[in-house]
Amino acid sequence: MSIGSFSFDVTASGQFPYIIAAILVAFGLYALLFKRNLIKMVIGITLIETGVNLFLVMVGYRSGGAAPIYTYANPGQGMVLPTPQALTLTSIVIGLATTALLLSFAIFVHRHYGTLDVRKIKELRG
Amino acid sequence: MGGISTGFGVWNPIAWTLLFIGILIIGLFVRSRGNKSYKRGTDQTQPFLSGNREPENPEALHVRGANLYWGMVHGLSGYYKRVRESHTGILNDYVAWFIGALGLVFVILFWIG
Amino acid sequence: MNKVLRVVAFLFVSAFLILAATSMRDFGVPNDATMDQYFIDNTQAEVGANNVVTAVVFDYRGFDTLGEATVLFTAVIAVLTLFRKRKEDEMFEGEVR
Amino acid sequence: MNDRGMSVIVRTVTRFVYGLIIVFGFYVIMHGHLTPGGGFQGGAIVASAFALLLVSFGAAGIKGKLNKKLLQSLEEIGALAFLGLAFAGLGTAFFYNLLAHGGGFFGAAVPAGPNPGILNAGGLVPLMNWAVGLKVMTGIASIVIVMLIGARKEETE
Amino acid sequence: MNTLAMHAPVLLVAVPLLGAFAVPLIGKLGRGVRDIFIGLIVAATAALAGLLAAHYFGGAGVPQLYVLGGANGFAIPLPSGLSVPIRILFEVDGMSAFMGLITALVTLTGAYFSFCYWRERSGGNMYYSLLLLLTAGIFGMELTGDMFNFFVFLEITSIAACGLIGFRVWLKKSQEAGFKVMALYTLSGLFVLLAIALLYGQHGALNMAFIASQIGTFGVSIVDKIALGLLLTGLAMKAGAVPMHMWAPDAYGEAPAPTSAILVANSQASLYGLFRVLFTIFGVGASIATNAWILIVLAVLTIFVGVTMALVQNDLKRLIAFGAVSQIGYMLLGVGVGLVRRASILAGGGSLVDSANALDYGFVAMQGGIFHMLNDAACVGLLFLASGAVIRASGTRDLNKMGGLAHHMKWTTIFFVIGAVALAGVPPFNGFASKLLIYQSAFKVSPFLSIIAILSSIMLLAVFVKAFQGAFMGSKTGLPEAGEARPGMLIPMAVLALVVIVFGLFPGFFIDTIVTPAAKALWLGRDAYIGAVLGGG
Repeated sequence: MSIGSFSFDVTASGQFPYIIAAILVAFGLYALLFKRNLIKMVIGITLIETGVNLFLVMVGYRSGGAAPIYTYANPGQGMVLPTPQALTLTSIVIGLATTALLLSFAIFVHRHYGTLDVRKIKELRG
Repeated sequence: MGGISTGFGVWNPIAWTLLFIGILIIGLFVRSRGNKSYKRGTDQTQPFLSGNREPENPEALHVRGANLYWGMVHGLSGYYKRVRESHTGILNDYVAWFIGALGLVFVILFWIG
Repeated sequence: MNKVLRVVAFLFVSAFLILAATSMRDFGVPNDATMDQYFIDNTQAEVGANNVVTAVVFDYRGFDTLGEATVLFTAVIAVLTLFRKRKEDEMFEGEVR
Repeated sequence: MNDRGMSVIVRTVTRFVYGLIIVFGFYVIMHGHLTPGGGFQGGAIVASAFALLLVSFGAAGIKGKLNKKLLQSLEEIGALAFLGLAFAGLGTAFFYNLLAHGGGFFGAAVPAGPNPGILNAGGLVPLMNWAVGLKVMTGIASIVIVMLIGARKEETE
Repeated sequence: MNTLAMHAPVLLVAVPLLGAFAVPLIGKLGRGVRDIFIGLIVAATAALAGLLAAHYFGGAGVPQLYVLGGANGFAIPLPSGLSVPIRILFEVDGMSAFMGLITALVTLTGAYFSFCYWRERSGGNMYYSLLLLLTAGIFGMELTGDMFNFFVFLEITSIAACGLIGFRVWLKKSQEAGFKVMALYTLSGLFVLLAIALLYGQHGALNMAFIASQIGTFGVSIVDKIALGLLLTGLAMKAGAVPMHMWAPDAYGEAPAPTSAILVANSQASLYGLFRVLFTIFGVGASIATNAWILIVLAVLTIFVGVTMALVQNDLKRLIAFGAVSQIGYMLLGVGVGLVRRASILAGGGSLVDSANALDYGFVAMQGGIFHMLNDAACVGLLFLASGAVIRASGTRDLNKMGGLAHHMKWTTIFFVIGAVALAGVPPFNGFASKLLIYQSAFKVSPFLSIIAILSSIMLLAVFVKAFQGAFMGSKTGLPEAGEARPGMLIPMAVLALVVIVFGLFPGFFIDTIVTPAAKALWLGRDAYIGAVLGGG
């Protein structure tokens, strides 16, 4: 089955999954551009991050492949590419780190300014 | 060893410095030949503030840094108004500039070549 | 930047992201899997681990993992820095609030 | 949720569960080179157990149970251990897996193809799993504790 | 090729990491022990950078590889019968070694300055740990030959930089700057990661040389182009190019003075990444000229807006920060002009080697831009250190509240003047040497560029006259309690001032020894860079 020219067949061809990731990234950009709350902007950043990680792990999919772990693999079955999974693990941990730092910065900004509204946090301008 | 030759000329700091020192020496020599007739401590060596007396508080004479170039900033006020307004401390605007530049780069890369 | 330009930029960037997604190769058929096939084939012989992903993470791309651990360490240090106890008398050198 | 933590049900269930979570996290770390998982994942699981303690007993309830200074020192030790394991192979190259197929410690040869897996294999990989696991569990735990206490101060101020 | 020089690239990253991991434990032994330890670590790092540079610039000039975890030795990045490097490679060419020198210089002076600057502060262990982590990240960005590894080090620098920016938690502005800069850094890092994912999806590898050869073989596809746009914008943003520069003054201005200089080195490292992407990975194909003109437009905007904004600042560090932003534009201008000329030579079928030997204006422009990186690091570092001393002595950052400091701190005044005059490009200091190369060769592309550059340079001098007038001139009674900076703070400044003067008096020597190999590595080193990994070439 297909919408427009994009086929739904997840096991085989088509770019539909990539488009999902791109749309996730676009949602994150929307939150960063139009939301006025610091926490919502952090959520937007995490959305972009999720989209990128999703894209990264989807790039490594090989149709009909199993997880690249020989302990559970059944003989003769192909395996998906292991590198993108490693990269995704790395970028997930990096995302955790950045989110933690951003949120603690948000705590301190709120402690100093008494608000989380971006439009009121503009001491540094000009 | 000191100099560099651009494709257009030569820049040699050592020679420049020697020349500078030479001109300095000549200038000091000319100055030393100058008129010695004025006396220290008299009005001849007092600062002349367009006829006003020198204020006791020397702080009053110090031109603060922010007061420099007010004329130039005033002359460029149109430009400065626009540029300083673009530096709103709002994070959304910063992200917007970033995204706008990204879109512009995409457009240039795909339409021009 | 005013709202209209913002919306335009957002739409442009989203459109180009969609363009990138649609002009990717098909889902599930990698262009060039030489490196990953090498990992899958030689992990048990070279590293001796059954989990290829862990072998990649800790052996073939171990330096990335060091950097990743460093990122986590950095974040921990930074957060502890922000929430540290500090002396009361260290307000000096023009640190106007 | 107040400083005393959450309701008695949650606290009782936590008492039962958090040990099991920690044991499972250690299992994931230990079998990182055989089964899905590894140092990061297992460390995150153990840290989640600490976080569970934190939310159910509150910041005051865990006073004395989780020592922040000890956690930070353990994290630095884990990071140093990881770096040291990376330095260990410097005779050949940085990050050279010098224990793999050494025959001895973690050096057993594994048969090719799908197999149940040998725990005593993988060279430096299991050791790095342990180092990273220690580092991640303590790091995330200290982040959570510090941020919770800071946010609590935020509320009281 | 002795062992230490062989291991130098990875040790440059590993030694600061070791220091950073160990500092919180060693700090428990007391401040003196910790400072000695950090001094040793930083000195060892600088020595390694010098060794690497000496080994490269003294050697044949071929890119030097380091295979991380390579079981089969260093020289063989590829397993037998395979065309893809499977492990992470460090690849050191002239540009990397040059950037390593810059980072080592700035880090050395910044760290030793901090020993006195941060004496009675809390959280010293964390401060030095973050500083060493930032250093390690910058070195990793400059030395790695692997895309994803580059991203990881980019994130390390981002987080460490933001931890340092928000270090003075009692300042509301520093927290605000920390949040903004962290958000923008994370965004740029995510764009870079997305670009890496696109490139991996297209080419199935992460090694820069392999991706470059693939693009050279199959041409630039649509996905590659989008990846190029993402990389270009993200890295230009992290380098602080207008119009993505708004974070830079906040960051440089709010960070502690010694680390502001290291943040400038961080921006230069992402600038290096930008050049690597534009010259090596996307160094062939139809779109080089377009990339080059994008660079030049960014450069002109950066130069002009940076200087004009610096003119109206009343905060000393913010003023210097805008000056530093404008200097990034000069590097972009020089290298952009070089890229334009390189594109035309490639299109005309000319020989890059001959043009480099014949001092073609494009090559001269790249020499100027790359030499200006070093000069900018030295001058801006000197200015930031001097501003830290001034702020510490005067107790304020507002130029309207300062005054008369020249009576109290003579040496700091001299160092500040040297840095300011050199950065503004007044002969015979080093800024003039590099800017002269940029002016003359940019004139060949368009006189407009040279005029903008020269005008902005003059305005920069005016900016520093304002800073000097505000801070140092005036009567003695302005700030009577201010005293001269401690010797521990004066000596790093003196080192940087010495570097400025020496580079200004003997520019030819340094251009011949270190700048020309670095420029050649970008100008014609693409094939060597690829061939060192994939063989042939």
